[in-house]
Amino acid sequence: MIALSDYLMLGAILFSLSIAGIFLNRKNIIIILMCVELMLLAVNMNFIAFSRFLDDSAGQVFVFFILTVAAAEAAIGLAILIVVFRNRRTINVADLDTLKG
Amino acid sequence: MTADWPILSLTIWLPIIGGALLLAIGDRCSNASRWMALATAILTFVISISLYCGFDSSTAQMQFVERAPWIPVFNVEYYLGVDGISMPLIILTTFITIFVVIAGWEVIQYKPAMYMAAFLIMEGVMVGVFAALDAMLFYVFWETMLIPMFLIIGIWGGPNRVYATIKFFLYTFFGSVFMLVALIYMYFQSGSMEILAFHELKLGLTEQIFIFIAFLLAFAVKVPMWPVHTWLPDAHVEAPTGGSVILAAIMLKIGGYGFLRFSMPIAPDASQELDWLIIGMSLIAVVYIGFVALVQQDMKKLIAYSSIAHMGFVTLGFFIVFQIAANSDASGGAILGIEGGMVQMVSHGFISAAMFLCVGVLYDRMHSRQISDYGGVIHTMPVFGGFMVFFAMANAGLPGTSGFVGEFMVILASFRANFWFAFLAATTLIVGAAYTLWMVKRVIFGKVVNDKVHSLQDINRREFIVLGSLAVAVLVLGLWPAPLIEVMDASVVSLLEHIKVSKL
Amino acid sequence: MQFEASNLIPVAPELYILGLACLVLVIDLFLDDEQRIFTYALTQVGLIFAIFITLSVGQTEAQIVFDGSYIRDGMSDVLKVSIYVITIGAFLYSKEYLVEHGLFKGEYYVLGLFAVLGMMVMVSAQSFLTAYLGLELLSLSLYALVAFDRDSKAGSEAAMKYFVLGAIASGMLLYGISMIYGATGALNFTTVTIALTETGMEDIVLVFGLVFVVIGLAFKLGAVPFHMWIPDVYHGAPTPVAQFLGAAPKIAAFALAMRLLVDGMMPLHSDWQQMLIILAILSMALGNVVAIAQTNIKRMLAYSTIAHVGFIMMGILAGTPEGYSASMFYTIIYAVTSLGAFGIIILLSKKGFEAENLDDYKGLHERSPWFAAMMMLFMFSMAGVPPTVGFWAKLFVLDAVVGVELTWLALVGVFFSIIGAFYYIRIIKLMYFDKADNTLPVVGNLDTRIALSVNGVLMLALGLFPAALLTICVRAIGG
Amino acid sequence: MTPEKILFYVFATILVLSATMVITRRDPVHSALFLVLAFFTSAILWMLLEAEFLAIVLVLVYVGAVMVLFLFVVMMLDTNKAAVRAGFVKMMPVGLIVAGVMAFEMFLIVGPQYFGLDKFAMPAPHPADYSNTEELGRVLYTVYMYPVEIAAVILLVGIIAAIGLTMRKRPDNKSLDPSEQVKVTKGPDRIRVVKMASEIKQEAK
Repeated sequence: MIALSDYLMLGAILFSLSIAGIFLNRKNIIIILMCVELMLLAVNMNFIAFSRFLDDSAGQVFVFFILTVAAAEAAIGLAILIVVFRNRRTINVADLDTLKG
Repeated sequence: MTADWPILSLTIWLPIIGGALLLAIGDRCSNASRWMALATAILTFVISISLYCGFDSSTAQMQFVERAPWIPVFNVEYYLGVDGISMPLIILTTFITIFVVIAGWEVIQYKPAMYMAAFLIMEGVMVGVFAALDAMLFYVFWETMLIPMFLIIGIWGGPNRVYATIKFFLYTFFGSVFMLVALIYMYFQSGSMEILAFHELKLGLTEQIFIFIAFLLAFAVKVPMWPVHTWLPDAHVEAPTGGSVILAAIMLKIGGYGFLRFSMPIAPDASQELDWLIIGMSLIAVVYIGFVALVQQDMKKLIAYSSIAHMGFVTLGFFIVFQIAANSDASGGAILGIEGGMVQMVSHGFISAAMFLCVGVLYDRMHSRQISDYGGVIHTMPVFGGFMVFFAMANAGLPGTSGFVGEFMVILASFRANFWFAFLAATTLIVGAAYTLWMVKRVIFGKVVNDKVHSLQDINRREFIVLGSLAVAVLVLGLWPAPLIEVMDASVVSLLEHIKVSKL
Repeated sequence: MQFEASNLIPVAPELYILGLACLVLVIDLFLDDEQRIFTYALTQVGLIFAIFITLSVGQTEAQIVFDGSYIRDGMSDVLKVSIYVITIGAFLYSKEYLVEHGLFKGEYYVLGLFAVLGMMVMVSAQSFLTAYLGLELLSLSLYALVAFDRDSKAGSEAAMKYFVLGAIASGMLLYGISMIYGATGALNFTTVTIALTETGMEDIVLVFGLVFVVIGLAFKLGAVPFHMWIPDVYHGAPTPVAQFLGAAPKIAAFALAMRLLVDGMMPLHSDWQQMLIILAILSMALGNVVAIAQTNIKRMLAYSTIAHVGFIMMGILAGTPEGYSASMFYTIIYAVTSLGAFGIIILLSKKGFEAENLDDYKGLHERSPWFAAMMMLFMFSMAGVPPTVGFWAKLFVLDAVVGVELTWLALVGVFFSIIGAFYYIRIIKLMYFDKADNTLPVVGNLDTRIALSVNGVLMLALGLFPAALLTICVRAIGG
Repeated sequence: MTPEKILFYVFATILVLSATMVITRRDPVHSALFLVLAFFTSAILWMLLEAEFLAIVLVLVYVGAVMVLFLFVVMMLDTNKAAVRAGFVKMMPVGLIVAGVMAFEMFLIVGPQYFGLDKFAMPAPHPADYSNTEELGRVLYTVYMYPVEIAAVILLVGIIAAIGLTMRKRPDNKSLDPSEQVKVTKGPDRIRVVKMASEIKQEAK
């Protein structure tokens, strides 16, 4: 039998990987955005596992909403990315240095 | 008639409203604004006189009490009242403000309306500090006082004014916020913000010591006591004449008043425990700062240091009572100490104001405060020279002037405590005479040193009125201090009774 | 669940704002650029009307509808009304700026209204789900608003940073929520609280979830060490957006903290109190110290926000009704004050010139005595000097902290506010004691000037009579 | 080893590996494709958890829409790969340590000690006529009506924001506007009738 802890540990690995990804790819916004998606996937994994083992549908409903929000979020994030690119012709984070104080 | 009128509120709010009106009118008609400021100041003084007339000096109870809820959720009240300790200081405030307004009459050409308004608002707020019986109300007035003074020094001050005013603001702000925490703490112990309730509050020794230190930070900066006095010479030197006068004559007294109203009655056991600290700091102020004053080249700085030394007498007089109580049961010496401190405060209010005004008179003509730029002023300004010499004598504690009374009472009280305290305190009579008279000698007497001095004009009628009134005040208080001592007697006795009882 | 029409009465304000936003969206389509003023007017009138709707559905007792997703109580009513008022003020200040900078577009108001809706959802959230959705609605609108000036490099860059960090914060928050859900089996605050008191679950799992929730919250509030986005966003965003962002969402963030920590996880109070103490001290320390080094006033205000957030958290962590109402008072006052401070920046900024360097404030007193005085009031209020209202805000928070025997924390708080006083009075020094570099008179539209005057005088008026607003806050929390 | 368990471990391994690839690939396109793989494997794992509806939604919405959007943007924005990789190696140890420590600490909490089978027994499988979609659908439109409405507003904000930020009228746009074309009238728009004399008189010689 697969235990709840197996799923949770899988979620924890995904979560840690996404954090590591954010650290490693600090220069590349696109990959950072993907890491955020990965982080949400980890959260969803947790929710669905809990929902199954608690036999409660609320967790799945939450996942449903996370997916919805993430879709809208991705749309806005990519739109902002395009605005940045139009203004600066780059999405390299190291070049985003207008704001220093 | 007096009972029906909210006299304290009038004394507080009349100048504040007058100041606000002046701000609103602005500098469109600067002469009218000057007259309006003067009228407000005089009217306020007249109203405050009725505090003295209606005062019942046989009781230590709070009088002219006004009470109204202010922030009910927090038990904060608009609670005013005076006793024998605060009433003389209120009248001192309203009295001095008149001369500050007159002193700035012609000298201040840059935004005079705002200048006058700042002083009037300041006056109301300072009266509020003395009259507040609710701790939060007190604190609000106490902090608000910083704002006009900050602007007065910063806008109308000398070349180094920005440094001086920010130093002044941060020092005093730093001192007072810890007092705020102490007040909040006591609010939780007593459930009320009344200062009189704090007096009755039972506190353990550790708590008392913490509270005492919090208050000490606030009041010692204000007085100012050595070693937190360094803001004062800077602020004085840079402030315009009126600012220096208010600073020396009134704001310093607020620190002394704070000791009497808060530290001693709220934390009597801690005061007893730590009296060596205050006495030590006072003696250092009296002796060491006196020597520092001796070497000053700048007249204002010299008077500033002399203020610190004189305020050392005040705190010495207050805290010597714990030593006296330890030595014997005779409360006579103790009363002498506190009353001496009080008389010293009022007298120093007159004398320091007059000294700064004298320097102001010279500065307006010569634009220099350096002692070395002067010499032989008496030849060109005989009337002024006379006044200056008189005030210098008073500052040095010449018998017959008010400066003598306070110092003498404090020294007498010190003898009951410890001979060496009295001895050290008494040396200041010599040092004080040395630095003041030496300055006078160099500035007033001797030969006319340069053309500038040669072309000096003697004081005009306006300046004469100012200096003359202060001279009368100094003389009256010096020759006949009884009325002042009488009004405070009952309150001081009751304060002593209170602090003798341990709270432990 | 049976559908009941009476359920809709408590949500009437949300429905109304949603309708208003859609109406503005559609009407704006049919307007030319010259008629854009109509969009603005409709938004403002609509928001004023929202105040009345919220007040008319308000009652004394709390109502929970939609199967525990939504709560209407005293706190939500007061906070919603203050959100409207602050938004109206922000829109009032921003109009002239937007027109001058060619940003006067309908989407600004539509997104603003959706942000307001998001805040309202947060304020009224009674389950983790609604709290999360409200937060996202607010955040998404704000990301877009920060990037609103599409041709500004700084603006788009700020939006990008804000977006990335905001998304990471949401992820953290969600992970925490998932753990709490796993431990308690519920999403709804009422049930979670019951489960937390009864559960035999190991404490460490809850604390583990709580850590992530608090980190997510700290990100959104802008508490150190999760504050990196605040200075950049304040600096890069168009000034009116920074003004809006610095004011109204603070109220929503306060509400979110209250709902999540107090309504949802009060049984874990001793755990989150520890975490908030650390965050509060760090925020006050770093915010106040780093603000001194700033030369850009927007960045300075950003760091000052961080310091103020520390103070807001001090009230919440006390865990008493006094603490909550003190924090609520503080948040509202802070929002109003920062609205005014940014209002001055907007007033002085003209086309092609942003009054964002501290030196631009030199000698303001000569150029405009009245507005210099207003700015002085804002600065003193932020520094917490009486008789301005900022003093009372600080006082009530300190009072609450001392009330739970954390006097040392109160001392730390006042210590850092002394440091804070330095950079606020530096602005006053620049305005009053320094000579102006340019002596152009300050011009502004009548509405901006009136708004600023009212805002400034309010600092003083509330400082002299703080009792009314404080009583409202106390009733909102206690009732 | 039950078949379920084998399935779980196989797909969990694929998931972790593809997630690792996402964060280590040089080319964003590769990363995006590995992310797609990660989503697919997750969907299968969710099937194991009997969350069929969400598994399908994940594939449809995420892979079908969101990831396509990502790929679109990646292709559109031609990024300098060398520049964005700078610092990757330098950050590597820090990143690995952070991730390692974090994963380790999380394992302590979410591991079998608190969430093992003895604490949470595997619930009985749902009967064959159970519909996960129906179950979710029922609560979504009753208990969660309010969140559903908010989610709708969030999507609306997404649309408005994306359009508002990226749509712009280019001055050099050469596209045609059919509505304008249809509107032309026969009269002055299309032909101009020039009045002229029917015959040009020859100059008499």
